[in-house]
Amino acid sequence: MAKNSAAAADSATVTMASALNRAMREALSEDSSVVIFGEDVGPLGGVFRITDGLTRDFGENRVWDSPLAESGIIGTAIGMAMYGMRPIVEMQFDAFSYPAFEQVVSHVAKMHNRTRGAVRLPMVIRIPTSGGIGGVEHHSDSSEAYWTHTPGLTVVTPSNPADAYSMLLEAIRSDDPVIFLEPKSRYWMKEKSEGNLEPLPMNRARVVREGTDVTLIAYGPTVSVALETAELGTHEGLSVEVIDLRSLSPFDDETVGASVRKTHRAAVIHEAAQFGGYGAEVAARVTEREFYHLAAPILRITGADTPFPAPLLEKFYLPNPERILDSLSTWQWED
Amino acid sequence: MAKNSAAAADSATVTMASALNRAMREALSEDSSVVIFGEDVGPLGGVFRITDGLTRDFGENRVWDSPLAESGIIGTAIGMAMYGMRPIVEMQFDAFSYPAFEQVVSHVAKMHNRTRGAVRLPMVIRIPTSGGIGGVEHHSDSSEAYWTHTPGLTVVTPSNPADAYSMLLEAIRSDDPVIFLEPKSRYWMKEKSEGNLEPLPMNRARVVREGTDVTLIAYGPTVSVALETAELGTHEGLSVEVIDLRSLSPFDDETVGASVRKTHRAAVIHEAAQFGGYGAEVAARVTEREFYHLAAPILRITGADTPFPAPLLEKFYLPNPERILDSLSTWQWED
Amino acid sequence: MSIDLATPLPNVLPDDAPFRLIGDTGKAVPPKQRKGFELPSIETLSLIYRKMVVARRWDTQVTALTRQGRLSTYPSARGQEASELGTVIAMRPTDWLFPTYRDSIAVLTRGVPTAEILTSFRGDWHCGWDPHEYSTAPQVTPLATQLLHAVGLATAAKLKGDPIAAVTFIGDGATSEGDSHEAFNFAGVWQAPTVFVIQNNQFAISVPYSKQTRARMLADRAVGYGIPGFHVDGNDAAAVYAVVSSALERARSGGGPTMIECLTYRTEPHTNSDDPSRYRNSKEVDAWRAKDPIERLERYLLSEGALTDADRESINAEAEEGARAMRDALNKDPVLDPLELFDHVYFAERPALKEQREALASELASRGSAGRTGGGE
Amino acid sequence: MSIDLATPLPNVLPDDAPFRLIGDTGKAVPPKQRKGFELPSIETLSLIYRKMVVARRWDTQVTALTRQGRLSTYPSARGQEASELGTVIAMRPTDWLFPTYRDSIAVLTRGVPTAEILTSFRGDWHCGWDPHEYSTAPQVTPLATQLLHAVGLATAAKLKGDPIAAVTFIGDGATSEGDSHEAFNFAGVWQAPTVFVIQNNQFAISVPYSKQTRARMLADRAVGYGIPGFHVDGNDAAAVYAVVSSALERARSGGGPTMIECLTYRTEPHTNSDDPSRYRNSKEVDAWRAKDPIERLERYLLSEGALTDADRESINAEAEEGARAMRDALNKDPVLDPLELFDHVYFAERPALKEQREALASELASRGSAGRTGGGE
Ligand SMILES: Cc1ncc(C[n+]2csc(CCOP(=O)(O)OP(=O)(O)O)c2C)c(N)n1
Ligand SMILES: Cc1ncc(C[n+]2csc(CCOP(=O)(O)OP(=O)(O)O)c2C)c(N)n1
Ligand SMILES: [Mg+2]
Ligand SMILES: [Mg+2]
Repeated sequence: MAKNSAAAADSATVTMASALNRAMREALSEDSSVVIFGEDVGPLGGVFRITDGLTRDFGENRVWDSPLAESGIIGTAIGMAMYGMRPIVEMQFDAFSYPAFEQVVSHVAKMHNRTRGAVRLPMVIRIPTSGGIGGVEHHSDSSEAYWTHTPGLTVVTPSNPADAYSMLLEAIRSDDPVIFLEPKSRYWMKEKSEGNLEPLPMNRARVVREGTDVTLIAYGPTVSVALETAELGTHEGLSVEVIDLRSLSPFDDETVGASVRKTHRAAVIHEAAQFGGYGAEVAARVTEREFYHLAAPILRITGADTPFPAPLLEKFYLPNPERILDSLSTWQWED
Repeated sequence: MAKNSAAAADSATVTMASALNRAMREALSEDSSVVIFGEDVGPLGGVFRITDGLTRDFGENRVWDSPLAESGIIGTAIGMAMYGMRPIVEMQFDAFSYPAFEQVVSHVAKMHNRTRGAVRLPMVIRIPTSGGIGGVEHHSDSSEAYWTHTPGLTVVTPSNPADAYSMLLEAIRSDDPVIFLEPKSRYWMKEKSEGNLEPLPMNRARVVREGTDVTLIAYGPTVSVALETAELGTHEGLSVEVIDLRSLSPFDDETVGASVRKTHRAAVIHEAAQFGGYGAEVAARVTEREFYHLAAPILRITGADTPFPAPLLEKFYLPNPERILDSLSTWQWED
Repeated sequence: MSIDLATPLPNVLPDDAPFRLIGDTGKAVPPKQRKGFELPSIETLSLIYRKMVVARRWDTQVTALTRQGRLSTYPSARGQEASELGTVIAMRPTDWLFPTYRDSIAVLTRGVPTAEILTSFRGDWHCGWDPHEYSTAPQVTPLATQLLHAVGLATAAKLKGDPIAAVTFIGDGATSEGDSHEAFNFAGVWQAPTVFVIQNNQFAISVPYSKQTRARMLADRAVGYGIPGFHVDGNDAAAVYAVVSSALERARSGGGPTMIECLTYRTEPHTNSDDPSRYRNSKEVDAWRAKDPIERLERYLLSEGALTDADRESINAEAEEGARAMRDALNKDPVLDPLELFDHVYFAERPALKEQREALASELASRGSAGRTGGGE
Repeated sequence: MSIDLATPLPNVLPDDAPFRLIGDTGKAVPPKQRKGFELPSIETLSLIYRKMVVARRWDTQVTALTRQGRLSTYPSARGQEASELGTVIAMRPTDWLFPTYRDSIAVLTRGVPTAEILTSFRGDWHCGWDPHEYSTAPQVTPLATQLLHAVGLATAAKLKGDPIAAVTFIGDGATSEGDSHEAFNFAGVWQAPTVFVIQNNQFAISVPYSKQTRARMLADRAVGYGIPGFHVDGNDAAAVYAVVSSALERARSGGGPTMIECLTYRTEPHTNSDDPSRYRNSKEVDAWRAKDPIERLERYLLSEGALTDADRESINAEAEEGARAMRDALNKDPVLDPLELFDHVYFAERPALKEQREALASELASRGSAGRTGGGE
């Protein structure tokens, strides 16, 4: 299919979906220990078609459909990784990774530590994450706060095709297990900006737009929302810097700190519920480290503290540029 | 057994274990829809003996041993609650609630919202939580951050026998599902102070010691650590206020805010890993609301960002009074 | 739970061939092959037939409107009407049903109004009806989780002494989830009045049965829980009705749970957004379409002289009326109140949620919205 | 995974009576009752006997030291030696073992040094050995999770073409967990070279089998996954060894997984902190003590003239040596480096963890500690 043959360099013309597909193709080609399995990832190519064509091109012993059981998928991937393979598994949606919670938290995250480093689990858990596509209940959760609170997990999320490609390859090659969150609302967007992205290690945040008045800290699906906000902000005379975190765990204190020391104000934006969300960590740690540089508290503009709503209500739940700008106006800008 | 017949009023002489037992006895006596089941909660009385004697006194159809399957326990409790019962279930340790994560997050938390309030799930999930007893791997986790980030759950944790008694009764009578975290290191401690505790609704925090220089925000097992710190602090001329949160979700903004507006400095103390821990929410929201009253960033003195260590190393992991005092000294006290 | 060990435990396996009362050609099987089950009465079979026709018409209508983009998603149960309705019609109103996303026609047949079923598929809210009103739980998405709810509810009823049973549907794919195992096992040891109806439609989205399990049949699992297991032709409404009825009776009278595997086929895509051409060929689909459950029962009723032209007319009228009700329900603009987002998260009030509610209210007000608004873009 | 459908699927259930090769009184059962299994050679049985005696002595020693409070916990396997060692001795060093907290004597028999086994029970670290060195995974606590790891590892070996199998132990209680179901099912459909050894010791802490499941026997579950299931007398080391050996051979040669239920009994408390008087009477315990697996094999070897005084002497010497090694290991102060807390969380370096490591280092330094310290209070 055309979308798979597009080169990453030529990223202005590719979608995140095809960039991810291409990263997996490359990994399968270069390393025979890479395997892919999960629900519907074989002939169907996954419900989002991210593994499109991989069974056909690499065979059923490299890319295959597993039985329908997420704990089973993660648990067997652990055993495979213990035997030197590099499994990539897909959880169909965040909420359907929850049956595997014990395997992820008690084993994926802890095996390396448990064995004093003797056992490595080089595996990637891909999860199409977040909302914005009008999914019915359980199809729009953002699970990052559960994973990032769990020591032993590395959690990353790309916001554009170029990063999706390079970060997935890096995650597959990593000797640590990686939770790879794919913002499903971005799968089919053709991004404008990523053609000229510098390659960057997956554990670093990226300043995607420079500004001087305020730093918007975003990741995954909210990066484009932050960029829109920045654009809108110019009309109000606001110079907005936007950071794409890329890596949620570890957190890039350096890049974010530098920005905040420049702008003195920051807001973090995510889709997940606010209470105990990832934004709390961002706000707490940046405040801890940069308190005396902050002119105002770090705001969190996030999903509401409610379950993710039904499709027709999601627009009221998700952070949007107007709401973000409104929130910034609650700060005491004058002092 | 003597410890069950002690009255709550006489709480200076009871342990948290017997206070919890007494609350369940009372609930079983007053409401025939209350049932208790879980692993080993029957004739054994639970591995911590919290349900001691209840099967004997109320019969096997009120208090019984279930098969060994946590998702099964939570899932069947949901069905029972839908039919008008008030099940109390026990997860043997935090880490063993993880197999039930999907049932808790996707159903316990969401059923009321899903059905526009038509279905209530009045159930209590008791979890002996946290470390401090030299437990082997998986026996010392603190899972509160997972639950508190999940809209729909109410999460409370007592730190002393009197609260344990009144809060458990209130949780059982509540029409919302409640995660009830019991700090296992406190089960057998005879507290000195609780005889004169005012009854307080379970959703309110309590100022357990007044002070003027700094507010220590603690809950469950760290309340006694904070009180020790306060005592130690007096030798250094530090007047420490200690707050026992009691309710983690909802968070009592009022009580904490009032204290911080008085002391202008606060630290939150918990056992769980710091990154994305509950302390992040406390720091973020209190800073959001009280930024202009704060003289310094809110500190988090917590477990390390590592898996909970083996028994002989836990003392290096857990927050202790010396470490807390040391941390407070990193603040710029002079400005 | 006091455990009763008196009842003998079954340790036999089902036959290879699925149990039938009416064969492919619409002929009843000879009495000696009925394994002690009775052929349902003509009245019952006529009712099932009528409801199957109504259900199919309704399902076809929803599917069509979904294709037009007027619903956010809809998983069709076309071809599974015998399993769905043979089960539901065997139930009493006081028995509880725990359905999945696939089982809308079962929910419809339980008496839930069309508009209330559509609520979730259109995207107004997650569940549109009051489960207590119809003794019918919300249609569940997290696979296999509902089996435990059914076992819990059934156990509660048993403890209270209420003579009801809980029935739950589950797909072949979902039987691979750990929760299904836990539910079968809890039901067995607690002797919960539960009837597990496995609709083995041979696909879990794109994954065929052969990649799902190596079990000869799913009903072979029952023996591992000490409960009776049946392997039934899921396109024979008479067999489904008979086996479910007897399981329900056993359940209500203290005889414990039953596992019933209905062998059927998903002739449609998984949902409207699926593309089955990627994973199966149309010959197989055609072969199963030829085994249509409605036609089979129709042949039987015709051969018994139990389906007159007047009957057909009245059935068609009812079916058209159902389809019309569906279109009407969909034509009404959904009444959506964004502020309702905050109203049902907890039964108790929460100040912090009230704050968030007020924030949204003033946001909506400042945008010139009246607070109430139609949904969609 | 390419699915091979050629192998015929078993659909028979095990007999009521557990399979034996040597009866209670130490007599071999007649050849025609051996169901095609061979009685292991005298050499093999002698080796098993020797290792069982050594294991029990070791287990007794650990238990004693735990009672003295020198270990933080220890779950004894006394009485289960035939299941534990009949299994492990049938394995090759290259086969992988996935043990639980209960199976220390199996780990010991795999060749893991005492000190490395004690690491976790004393509380120095979660696992004391390098799993790759002994093809033996860490002893697992979250019940049933290890079955999936075994299936995954076995599948990886199969994909790589390595002729090894993965063996995993699981208790009766843990078979109620969803993960056990998922593991059996994955193993079946992937034909993973896995041998599941269920040690049905009839209790899960305080919960007896009758409250755990209504299944006649756990081996009845195998048919539901299309895999062979065996119900074996778990106190007959010969039967365990024979059935496990043939399962291993089948697994290594592409014949897929096997489920083996070993019926045995937990004669000791669950762990040192348990109080069995609360939930079972000592008569039952005594009856099972009388069926001691070591004595049974001893009788057989004696009747065959295969256990001389010299043998006994040498076995006892080995057993005492093992107990001594254990005491010695425990008498050495554990070398604990608190800073190691931060060293293995990730393979990659993390600046934030380094910060936390440095904070602890300076805290320790300021307390006058050298950074390295003995543990305990
Ligand atoms: C726990 C969980 N995992 C994955 C999914 C996504 N999903 C929805 S339907 C489906 C297939 C289910 O197949 P089956 O159980 O056979 O039911 P059918 O759709 O055929 O009726 C999958 C994988 C889900 N809903 N829940
Ligand atoms: C998921 C999980 N739930 C609960 C526990 C606590 N627990 C440890 S051992 C045990 C009983 C296990 O019984 P069984 O599987 O029969 O093994 P046995 O101890 O008899 O060898 C329980 C409940 C656990 N370790 N893991
Ligand atoms: Mg199906
Ligand atoms: Mg056991």
